[in-house]
Amino acid sequence: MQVNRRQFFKICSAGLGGSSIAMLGYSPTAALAEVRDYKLARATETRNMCPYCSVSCGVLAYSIGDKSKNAKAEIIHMEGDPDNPVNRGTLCPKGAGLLDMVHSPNRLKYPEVREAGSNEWKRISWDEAITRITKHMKADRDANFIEKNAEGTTVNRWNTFGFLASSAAANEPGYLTSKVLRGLGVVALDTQARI
Amino acid sequence: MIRDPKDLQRYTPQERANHWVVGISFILLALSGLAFFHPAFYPLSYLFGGGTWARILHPYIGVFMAFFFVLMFLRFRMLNVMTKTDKEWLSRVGEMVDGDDHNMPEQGKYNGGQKAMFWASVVCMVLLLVSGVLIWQAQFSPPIGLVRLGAVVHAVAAVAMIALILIHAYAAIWVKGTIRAMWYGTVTRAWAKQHHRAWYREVTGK
Amino acid sequence: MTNHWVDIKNADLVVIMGGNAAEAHPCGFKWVVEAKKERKARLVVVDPRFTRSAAVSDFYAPIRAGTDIAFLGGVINYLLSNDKIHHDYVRNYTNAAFLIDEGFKLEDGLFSGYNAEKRSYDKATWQYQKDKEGYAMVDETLQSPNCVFQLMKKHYSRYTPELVSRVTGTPKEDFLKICGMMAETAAPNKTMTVLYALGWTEHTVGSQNIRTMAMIQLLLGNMGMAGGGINALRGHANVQGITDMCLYSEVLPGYLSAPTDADKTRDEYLAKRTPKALRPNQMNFPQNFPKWFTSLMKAFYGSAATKENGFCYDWVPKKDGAYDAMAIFERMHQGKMTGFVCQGFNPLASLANKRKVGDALAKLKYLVIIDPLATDTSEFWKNHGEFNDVDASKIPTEVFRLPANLFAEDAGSFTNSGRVVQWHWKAADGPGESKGDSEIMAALFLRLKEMYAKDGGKFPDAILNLAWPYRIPAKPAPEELLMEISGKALADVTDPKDPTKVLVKAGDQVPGFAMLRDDGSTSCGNWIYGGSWSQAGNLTARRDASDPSGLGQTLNWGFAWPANRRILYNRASADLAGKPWDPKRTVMKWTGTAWGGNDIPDMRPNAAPEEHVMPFIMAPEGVARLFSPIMADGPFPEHYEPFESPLDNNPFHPGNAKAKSNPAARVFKSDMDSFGTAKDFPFVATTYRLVEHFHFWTKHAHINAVLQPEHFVEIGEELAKEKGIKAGDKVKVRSNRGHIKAVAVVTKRIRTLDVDGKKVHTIGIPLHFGFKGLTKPGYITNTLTPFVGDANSQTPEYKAFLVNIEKA
Amino acid sequence: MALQSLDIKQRSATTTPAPSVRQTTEVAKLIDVSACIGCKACQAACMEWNDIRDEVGINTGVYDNPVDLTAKSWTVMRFAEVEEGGRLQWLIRKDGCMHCADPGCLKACPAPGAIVQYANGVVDFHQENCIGCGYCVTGCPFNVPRISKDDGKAYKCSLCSDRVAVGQAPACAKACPTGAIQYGSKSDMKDYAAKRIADLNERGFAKAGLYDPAGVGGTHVMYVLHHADRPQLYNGLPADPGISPLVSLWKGFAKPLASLAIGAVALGSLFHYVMKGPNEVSKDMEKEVEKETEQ
Repeated sequence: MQVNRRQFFKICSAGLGGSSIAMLGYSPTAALAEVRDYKLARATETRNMCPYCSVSCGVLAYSIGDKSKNAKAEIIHMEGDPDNPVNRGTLCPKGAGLLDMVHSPNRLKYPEVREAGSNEWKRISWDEAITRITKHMKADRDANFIEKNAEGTTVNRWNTFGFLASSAAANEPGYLTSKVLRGLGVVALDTQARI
Repeated sequence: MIRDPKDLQRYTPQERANHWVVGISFILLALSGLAFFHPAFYPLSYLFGGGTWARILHPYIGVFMAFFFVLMFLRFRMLNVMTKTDKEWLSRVGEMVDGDDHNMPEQGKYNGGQKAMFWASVVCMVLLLVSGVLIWQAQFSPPIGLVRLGAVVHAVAAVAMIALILIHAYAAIWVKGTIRAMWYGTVTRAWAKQHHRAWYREVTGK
Repeated sequence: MTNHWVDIKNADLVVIMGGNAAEAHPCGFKWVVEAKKERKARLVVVDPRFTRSAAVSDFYAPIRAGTDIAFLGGVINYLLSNDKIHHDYVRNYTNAAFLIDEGFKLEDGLFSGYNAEKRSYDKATWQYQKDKEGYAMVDETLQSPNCVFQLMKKHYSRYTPELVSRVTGTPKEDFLKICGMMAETAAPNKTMTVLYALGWTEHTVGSQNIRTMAMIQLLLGNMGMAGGGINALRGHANVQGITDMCLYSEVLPGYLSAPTDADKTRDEYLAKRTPKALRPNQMNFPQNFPKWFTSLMKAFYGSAATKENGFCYDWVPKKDGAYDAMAIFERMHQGKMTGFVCQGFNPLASLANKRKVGDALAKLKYLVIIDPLATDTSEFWKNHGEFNDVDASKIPTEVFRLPANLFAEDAGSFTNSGRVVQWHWKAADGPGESKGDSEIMAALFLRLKEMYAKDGGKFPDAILNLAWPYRIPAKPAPEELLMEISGKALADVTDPKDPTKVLVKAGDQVPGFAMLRDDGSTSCGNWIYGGSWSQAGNLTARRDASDPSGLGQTLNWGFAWPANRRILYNRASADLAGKPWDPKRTVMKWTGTAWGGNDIPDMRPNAAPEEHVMPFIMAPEGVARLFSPIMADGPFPEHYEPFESPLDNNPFHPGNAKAKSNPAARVFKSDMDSFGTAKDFPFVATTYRLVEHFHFWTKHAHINAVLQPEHFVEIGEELAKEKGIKAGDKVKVRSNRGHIKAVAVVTKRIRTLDVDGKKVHTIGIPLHFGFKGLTKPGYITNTLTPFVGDANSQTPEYKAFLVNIEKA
Repeated sequence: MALQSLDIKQRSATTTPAPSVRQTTEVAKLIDVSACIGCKACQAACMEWNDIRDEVGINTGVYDNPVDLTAKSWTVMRFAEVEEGGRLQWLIRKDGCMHCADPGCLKACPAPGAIVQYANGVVDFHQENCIGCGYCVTGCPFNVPRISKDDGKAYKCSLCSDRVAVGQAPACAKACPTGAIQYGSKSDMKDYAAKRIADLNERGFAKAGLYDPAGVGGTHVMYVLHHADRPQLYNGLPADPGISPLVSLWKGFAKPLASLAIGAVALGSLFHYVMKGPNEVSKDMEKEVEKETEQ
């Protein structure tokens, strides 16, 4: 009979004992309510601009590292620039998702070529890419450049080569593109702006 | 092992094992369940490796217990059919609690109280199982209204069940010579004759 | 934009038509909401679909795609017949009083001078009557039957509310309500602003759509006003800047019309482009063309451009025809092109008739893609199942793909739709081996230069002598380039009135285009950007957002071309005497000695009101044109049906098949049989952007792919019922040029319209999807669109064509 | 680690009061539905700032995407096309946590400190304390919390507590291009709402009003509705939300009562034993049986 009673108490107190032990310090202290650390506290801020529509919202790009020599800047967040008079810190769903554009898995990372009839991309070096492209261009230009038209007017055009220019490039590369193409004699030239 | 051949076999080893599987499960469930029920009991969850473990384990233990409870139910259901005598016993349970069992009617293997306990447990267990499934977020996602109802039913049924089991355990302690029946299966003849005379007669033929 | 984004907040009425600012330009649209909140402005939206702009509008009216001129012509008729115009403004600041050649007429839908063979007009009868001195003659009373005002009145008297409603499908009462709202802004102190975009330009009557509204704004006196103007909301971040840099065949940087075969000599070329004033005392600003062009040649060719060689005039390639994108692809399709470069451009997805574009690309010897992303075009040769069903082994084009940096990976300036040029800084390197656009152009150019120097070749002069003054030749810095664009003095620039007075020292940056000279003493890559990098430094990088006028002008933020002017034609915001029409919103006023106010005057600063120098200084007339002889398809806009129309004829000219669609629109002969008819394709389709995506870029960005994951088409409930289509069903949409499959969105937002006695259903097709990207692989919407262009701009008609639809 | 960046008003499963002497400003987000274009900039900004990226879904025939809140989409736009008097209205509502003053989630939560209500009104989930039971889901009158399939923890809008803690507006509010989402002190937001409502009244929306439901003690995300009399029009916004009576019963009344009941049974048993003594087999009976067996 005595055994039975002891047994019972053992069973019943197991829970209580356990919990008491837990409360005496075997359990971790209940975590204090702490908000997530503000992730930009030590990020580097760069003033930039959304590349999508023509509102050209000011954005602040935040990158890890302080742009010191050994720290590779990686953009971790973008939000609206509150100083910009047009967007005043706001962004649309496209702008608010810019980070995923910068880090899109579909970004091109190195030059590639797809040979005639091939079903594959092949990685090539920049040097090879520029060499092969300019060889094509020079052969094309030398073969098809028109110095004078039928009436004998100097026209200096190369119209077997065409160029569609980006509307997302900045003004400076845009101007340079214009300058280079006119220099080459290109007339088949258009931009996204038309359509 | 039967040390005293005169003792009476009350439970087979299978029955005892079944009971304790359910019993241990229930204790674990009660401890982990209480942890979710009231902040004062939350530290009980550390017995299981923390709140998350308690949350993960509780429903599995519940299903495990339910399975063995069904076996137990099948074993004992016929023995727990209520009779007129049981009802009379129950009507006079006050005298029993008061410590005066002299005038209690003669009882079979189980008295009215035990039978009532059995059926109450069955009801609670069904409620717990069904409501438990409803609130098992990791596995099921029923309509939110049902989940809310489930949560209340689970809590109420669990509290009732805990109370029942406390009474069940206390009764076993209070009535000396009882617990051994669930430990090693036998009771003394005197115990049997005192508490379950009809059963005593039945097994001894006296 | 004649005005700018923030200025929208100054409007009393905002009209969004031919665009969907809330979706395509949400952050600019905030100023519409601001006007509503702070000025109690009303917003009106007219669109074939109940768009997200309409969701917050005060009044929405549906319209059949491609009938905007009918609608707006009806508004003109309403304004004129109810005398709801700003009389002083119209009389003084427009060519309403100008007398037109007596031979001018519109006959059965065709203006005088039409040549059906060439599909173009001889504009001889569209000219002003001129006096002995060559000035245009006017009738100040506006009574002469040949004056613009009376001609206009007559022209639009046909646009009755009944006919407008019959053509556009807009309920008459809705149309009249909008007329009434617009008419209220004829009051001098009330303004309406108009926000439009590609919903107007992408039609065969695109330019005329815009002109019609511009005429309304002139009649109401809303041009040059704060909260007024006619505002093109452009598509890409720097589409304005790239347009200004003129990466087009027909213009050189600064919109300098490029030479054609007809411009045999420099003198002939300049003479044709340097107009004479059409009225006395007018500024006639284009008279400075020779200064701008010569300065550009100095920027291109440096010391090689001399007076002796005509500043290298002959080195500039001359154009022998059209070379717009559609024309280029037509040539390519004919096998006339060898090589092609797509720089940040995805023509397979964004040009009309994808099949033709794909076939054309397959005829190239080499194709170069310069892009930050793996575009659909870069894989035009690759089989992407049903979405791009081609056989790579049969496509001989050699394709190169060069990785370019994105905005955050380079410094430079972007020009927004409001012409404000703003600088941005580099935040990080691009991924892998990607390079900036300038660096890539430099790499190609320098290698070619090296090859021509070494091996010679055709006409190497322009290549070998192209000015390349950059410190690191392989990496022209954006700062160096902007300085070159802004311009500098090569020799001391002196005051023409006092040659001893040096205005700009040799070597200094010019303070503005007024300092440019045609003698080779100045160099300027783009005259309209003149002064953006002055001796004071990079003005585009200015970040002082102070706004003392409260009008949102922020004159010290960035730099607005021209001359940091924020509102164009701002002289027109004041009356003849120089008193602002609305003193509460003063943009410009005559202070007694000079023009002042809250902007840079669009006027000679000391031109006293008595001198009668009129506000539209870029026009030789000095005033704005209600009648415009320079348009290709008529001096007054006239309604023509889209090339693919659900109607059998043009209800304005039911008897003349030639006048059904724009008789001067540009169509290639080979495309004539690519059009479908209402018999086979009974439904009107229109294509557009969604707010969640940007063009064909953001399908590569995870966040945006989550927000709008899959290609869909929108149809009204009535059509859905008719075709047994439920929301979420896959449907097949066919045009005569191909088909696409997409999910059906069934909506109350697209209404079935009653047009000319029949029911017209509209199908809306967003354009953002394709076979490359993080969104679900899909068809390219432009598989469906027709290859036909606007008469003036050659922009394809993406916005109104015919399709059929069925459950897939 | 700083003790706490924001003063705490209540924390889940905690019976003692939080320090409450300091008085701080209550903040709120006001969603002006009449200015909302449904552009989903808030959704994008939320994903971006909070470093959550939901799976790319499918189009189900509507503009709503993602179609519902998830553990990785803490806010979604819900679109409703309502036609009244022949004029169409496209009612677009930004759905997400309302940050109730009387948060049902917190009430239901059994894990101490997993849900915290800051003194400024923000109701925040702390996933490190979350045990993933899902009780918050049952507690929420707005059906907002979601249990992640990845880690089994509950997630929802935090009102960008990390931004708010350093004095910045939540990412969605900052991004909102049309200013449909405003952020500031709750009293300022109510003033702003009053101005907007007056404007809407003037434009013919006689029943325009503020949605700040009293049933949950008011919220820290409020709506300006054109039809405040019929919030259900906005894709089922509850007209009179409150914590479910079942949840109140379960987590309010039942909790102490049931604990007491269990305690009473245990103590009752103990005292019964003490007072009545054990129920032993009587000596007589033992003898009687001994006699019987010997026979």
